[in-house]
Amino acid sequence: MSQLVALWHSTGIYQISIPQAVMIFIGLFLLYLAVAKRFEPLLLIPIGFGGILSNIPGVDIAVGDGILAQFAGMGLDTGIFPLLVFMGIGAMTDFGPLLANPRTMLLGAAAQIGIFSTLLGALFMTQIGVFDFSLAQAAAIGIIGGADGPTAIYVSGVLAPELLGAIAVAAYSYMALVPLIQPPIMRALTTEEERRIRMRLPREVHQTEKILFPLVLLILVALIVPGAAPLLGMFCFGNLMKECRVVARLSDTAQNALINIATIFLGLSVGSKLIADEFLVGETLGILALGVVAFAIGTATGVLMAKLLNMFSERKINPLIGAAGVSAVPMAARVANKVGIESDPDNFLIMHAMGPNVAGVIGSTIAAGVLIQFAS
Amino acid sequence: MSQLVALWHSTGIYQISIPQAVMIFIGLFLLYLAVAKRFEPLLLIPIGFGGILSNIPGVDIAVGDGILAQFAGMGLDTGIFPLLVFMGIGAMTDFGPLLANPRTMLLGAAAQIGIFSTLLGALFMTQIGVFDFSLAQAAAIGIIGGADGPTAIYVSGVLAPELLGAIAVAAYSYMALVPLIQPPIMRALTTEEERRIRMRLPREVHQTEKILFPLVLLILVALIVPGAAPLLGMFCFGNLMKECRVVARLSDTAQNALINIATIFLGLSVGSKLIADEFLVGETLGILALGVVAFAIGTATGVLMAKLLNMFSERKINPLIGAAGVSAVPMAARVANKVGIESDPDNFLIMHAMGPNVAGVIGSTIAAGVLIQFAS
Amino acid sequence: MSQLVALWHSTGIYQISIPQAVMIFIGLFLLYLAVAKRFEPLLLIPIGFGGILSNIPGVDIAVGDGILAQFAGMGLDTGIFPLLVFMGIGAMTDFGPLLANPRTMLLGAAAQIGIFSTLLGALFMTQIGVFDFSLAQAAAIGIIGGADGPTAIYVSGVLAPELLGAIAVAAYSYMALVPLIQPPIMRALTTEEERRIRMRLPREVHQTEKILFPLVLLILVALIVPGAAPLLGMFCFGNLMKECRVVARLSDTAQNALINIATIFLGLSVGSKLIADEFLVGETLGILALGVVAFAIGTATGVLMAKLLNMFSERKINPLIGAAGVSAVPMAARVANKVGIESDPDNFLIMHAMGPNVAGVIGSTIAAGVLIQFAS
Amino acid sequence: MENLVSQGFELAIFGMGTVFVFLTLLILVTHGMSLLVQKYEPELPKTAAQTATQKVDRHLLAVITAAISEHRSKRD
Amino acid sequence: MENLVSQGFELAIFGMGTVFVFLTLLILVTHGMSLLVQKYEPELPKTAAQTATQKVDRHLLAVITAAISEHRSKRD
Amino acid sequence: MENLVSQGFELAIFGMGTVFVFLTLLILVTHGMSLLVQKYEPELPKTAAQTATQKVDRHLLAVITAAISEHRSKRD
Ligand code: NA
Ligand code: NA
Ligand code: NA
Repeated sequence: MSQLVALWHSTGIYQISIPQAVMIFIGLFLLYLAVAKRFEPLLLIPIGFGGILSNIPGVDIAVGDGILAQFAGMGLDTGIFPLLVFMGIGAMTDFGPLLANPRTMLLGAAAQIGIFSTLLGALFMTQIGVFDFSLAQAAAIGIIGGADGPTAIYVSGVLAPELLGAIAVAAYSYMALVPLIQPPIMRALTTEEERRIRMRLPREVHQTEKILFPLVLLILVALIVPGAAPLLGMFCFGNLMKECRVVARLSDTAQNALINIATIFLGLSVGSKLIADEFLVGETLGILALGVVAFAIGTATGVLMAKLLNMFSERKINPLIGAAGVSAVPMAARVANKVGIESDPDNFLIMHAMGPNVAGVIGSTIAAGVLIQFAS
Repeated sequence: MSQLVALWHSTGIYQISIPQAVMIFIGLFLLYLAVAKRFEPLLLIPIGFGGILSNIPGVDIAVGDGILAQFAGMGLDTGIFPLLVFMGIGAMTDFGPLLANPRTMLLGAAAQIGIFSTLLGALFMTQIGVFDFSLAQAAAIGIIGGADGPTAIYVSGVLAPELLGAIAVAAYSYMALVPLIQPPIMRALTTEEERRIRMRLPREVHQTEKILFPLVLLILVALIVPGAAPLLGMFCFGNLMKECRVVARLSDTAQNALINIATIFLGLSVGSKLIADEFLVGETLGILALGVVAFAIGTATGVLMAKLLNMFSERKINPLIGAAGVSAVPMAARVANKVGIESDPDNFLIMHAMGPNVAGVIGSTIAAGVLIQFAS
Repeated sequence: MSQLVALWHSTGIYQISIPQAVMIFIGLFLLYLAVAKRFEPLLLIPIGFGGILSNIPGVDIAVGDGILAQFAGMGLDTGIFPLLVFMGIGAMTDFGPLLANPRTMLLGAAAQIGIFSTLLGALFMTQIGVFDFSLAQAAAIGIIGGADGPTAIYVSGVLAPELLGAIAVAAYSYMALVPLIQPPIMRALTTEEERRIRMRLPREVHQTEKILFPLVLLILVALIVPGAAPLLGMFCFGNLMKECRVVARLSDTAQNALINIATIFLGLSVGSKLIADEFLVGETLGILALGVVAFAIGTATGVLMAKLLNMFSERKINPLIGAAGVSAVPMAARVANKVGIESDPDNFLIMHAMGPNVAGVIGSTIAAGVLIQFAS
Repeated sequence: MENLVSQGFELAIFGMGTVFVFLTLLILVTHGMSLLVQKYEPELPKTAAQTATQKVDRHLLAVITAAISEHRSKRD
Repeated sequence: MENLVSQGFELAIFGMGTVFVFLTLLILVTHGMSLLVQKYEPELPKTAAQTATQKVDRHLLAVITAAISEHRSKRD
Repeated sequence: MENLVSQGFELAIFGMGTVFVFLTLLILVTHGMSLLVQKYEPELPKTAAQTATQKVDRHLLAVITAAISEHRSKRD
């Protein structure tokens, strides 16, 4: 009889707590968004599934010697998984459009205002007593505005590991929501005439320029913002492997097997941070609210910077591509293109938007470097 | 002169012990079985080769800082390698036949009686003084009857790491021997008429059912047998990646690069447990003897369960597919098909046998979960 | 104001030291050699890039918890990365030409004289006070003459980790320089008539011979030089996976995803040893000087051994293929072919040179085994 | 020792019980899930991409097979 | 607390400043690099291997596409 | 110091000795192994799968090559 009781006590039905059940539903909801709505499925499927596993009662999966805890210890707490993913993204990135029109880098810079405004917002809400965020936590929340998954995970791993789960979920969810968040802001800040601006075809770019660019970028980072060197270094390394064309097999592995393996492990590791006790706290709501503000501000400042540049230059920029400066590659560039087509069906902005789009990646890693150096 | 002596003393000829030589021959024999007889070569080649490396005298390979000891420490003692292999198998598994005819899950349940009978056998032999197994060791030996390599390795890693080498070798050898072990038992327990039973074509299965099934399975595991969640969780995760069709690149990597890498490391790690001192003990003979009994009982109970189900149902099941309930995917299903064809050359049972075959995988992970929860 | 100072102090421009700047230029130079001159790009690109990253001031990349320091700790200090690369090379190696003409193994033996002469040279220079190398360091330097990257890295990781960066750079640079270093030596030591010697077509080799060879080799290593077993064991394991043809998926992964991943990590890890303080020392010049001597002597002794064999045999060997005995697969074999064609445009030596070429790999791992056993 | 066998017996009973209870529940739940899916998604939808890929693959295979056999028949 | 917001303000100013300074410098350096490359490598050289591969790929694609459509038209 | 060079000399002698002894033994053992294999497996058997694959590959290559060159000649 006592054994039957022990058996009953071993079941999940007996042991499960309400918060664990809620988290399992949240995990299922993330999977639903990923599968049915195509919300960044590459990350949200492992994160959602990992989140479910982490909240199964009576068994150590995300804590102690559990498999997800081991994954997190191996590659999330150490930064290895996000850096490998970033290396792979580097190996998939084409800097050609940016090299053809380097001026658009300023759009990628402006969009980072979203990061710092959100940081201030988080601290302001702490001051008025709504939340209680430290400087490091506020910085980690701000980086959601960078619209760059691995960067957000890497930075929050360094600055605020206790918020990592919520920040990662917010970052990927909002990246998926870019087609909903951005267009109203873009339309509100531009005139019909501006949205019709046609840009000149970009010049062809030498392969040599493409090979030299990641090195130029790395050296400049080393000289100005060394704190961004781990992130941008791995990114540039991936890009150099791709562009130099003499290590095709390494570049191919970095773009396929290695980034896929790192993505699976990264996603599951992030999922291990969705333990009920850590996720179901008031701060998570604050993070979700501030994250969407960060995206909105970044979008607006990108568009406004384009308009500012147009005041000083003959070659007009279509301000819609400024919105692509938030990163969210390549979603934001596609959104710019789509909104442009609404005003002029023959005006394809996608190539022009790719420049600020990848500049946004550079911009947010620089911001990340500053935050890591001064907020930790 | 003394240097020449030192040189001589450094050779393997001088240092090798009889047990080491025996183990090297056993390693070569495993390689022979794998290469010439196609005995589960994916695992037996790394295991056999690792076994040879581990018994080379005068150099640390499977102990201390040796490379195989490091592999084992990294992924065998932690459970990572078998779980990754299991994830990959999940990504290769099609639950379609099972979903078309869920009733055949009971065949996969019945075949697990082999696991528990063997556990009892091991304890009985301990009681009569033939061997000296603890409850945990008996449970680890029983799991050989699960006919599922990664599950057997994972369970014995948790319950009886000192027996892991022998259990892994037994499990994979008997899985390879399924075409020899099963047919006589299947023929003995069925009539010619039963073996001729034709089953209805299974219905077509929605993709949505295939996507939901791993989640349904996971939630049920979480509620009933949380101890099985790490194993079944990784399996279901692999399966979800495959079926959801929005992360094809992750599914592809899980089925190829990642499972292959994990298999190489897992095999070599298991090989590192074939050190003479640990393998050449009386217990190994007991494990080998009990393992084959486990397979035989599982086969018999699977077949008998099918006959039992036929007593209560109009839609008759060909009892041969009950033997596929032991797992040993897809070998046991092929054996069921082959024995069926002997009686009726036009009766193809393979599709029907795949249902109990994958149900057997689920069944033995549930059994594994119970054993881990109550025998450790 | 003080914040502006802090910002300025955080820049690389403020913090960089001359040696760091020099090392960054050396890293860029290695990248130039790799990309523009095709110097062993698979390794020199990650090494060069890693070298740059390691010398960025003000951020921990190659030390402490830095990403490259972590990679090095994971797989370089433990020997895992070079052994995995070696396994992959084994899975790409065809022992067919060697099996068709086993006698040419002696050429691979003779070329290893370069290793031991260099060891003596290093000790002699220590005696005359030019450098200060220990026996272990001298042995690690000598192994550059093995012309085999992973072996050199593995041995120096065991015997002289403080010299690893310089030794790896020297080894790969000289392997790339084989087409410049070898031809003058080959021409000087052979007559025109010798260079015209045509060799008989090699016999066809059974697949069974190819399957058995890695096992025969492993057993012989186990009996004679167990110290070489980790290196040669992984090599033979890779080769067996390839030749046995029953684990094509594992062999494929060993030759692609796994070796590529290991190469990326190995290169970056070696790059982490190019920290200015450790690399910009007098010893590095000594290593570079001794390394080229090692290559030259190995080339010469290989050629001379071929001439010696011709004195005792009817079936003449073209002495040019003796130079391929240094390893540097397949570069040295191609060089032998090219020099041969200069004397007789219809005399293709490449197939004949592949035998000593792979024998050179075996020879230098045996030498490595002896050095590890007796010099550490 | 006696104790060990009885412990094992208990474990076997509970273990097999759990396996059967679990798989029986799984049959029921799976069945229910399938009914729901079939009710709300009566057709068998295949993703467009998948169908297209399969079609191309099958065609391509047919074309290549045909080309090879034609080539062989010419050669022989 | 007051202090925290002012710290954050400083960080935001310096942070955005660094981002803009960095990207402005990057524009200049990149521009210079591009000019140098265009000066010393006036043509747009593509590596032989790459061009060859692309050509083969394009041809192969064309051939296979043609074969498939021919096959389809026959079949229908 | 003298000592170090003499140690190195010993190591060199023993090391090269081991390398030569090892590879000489390997020649003998390999030769013996090859003789045994050739005695008991006189034909050169290739696994069925492999031969089939190679045949298909060679054919496929021939077919594709032919198709490409035909296509090119048409185009030019
Ligand atoms: Na960004
Ligand atoms: Na089973
Ligand atoms: Na060599």
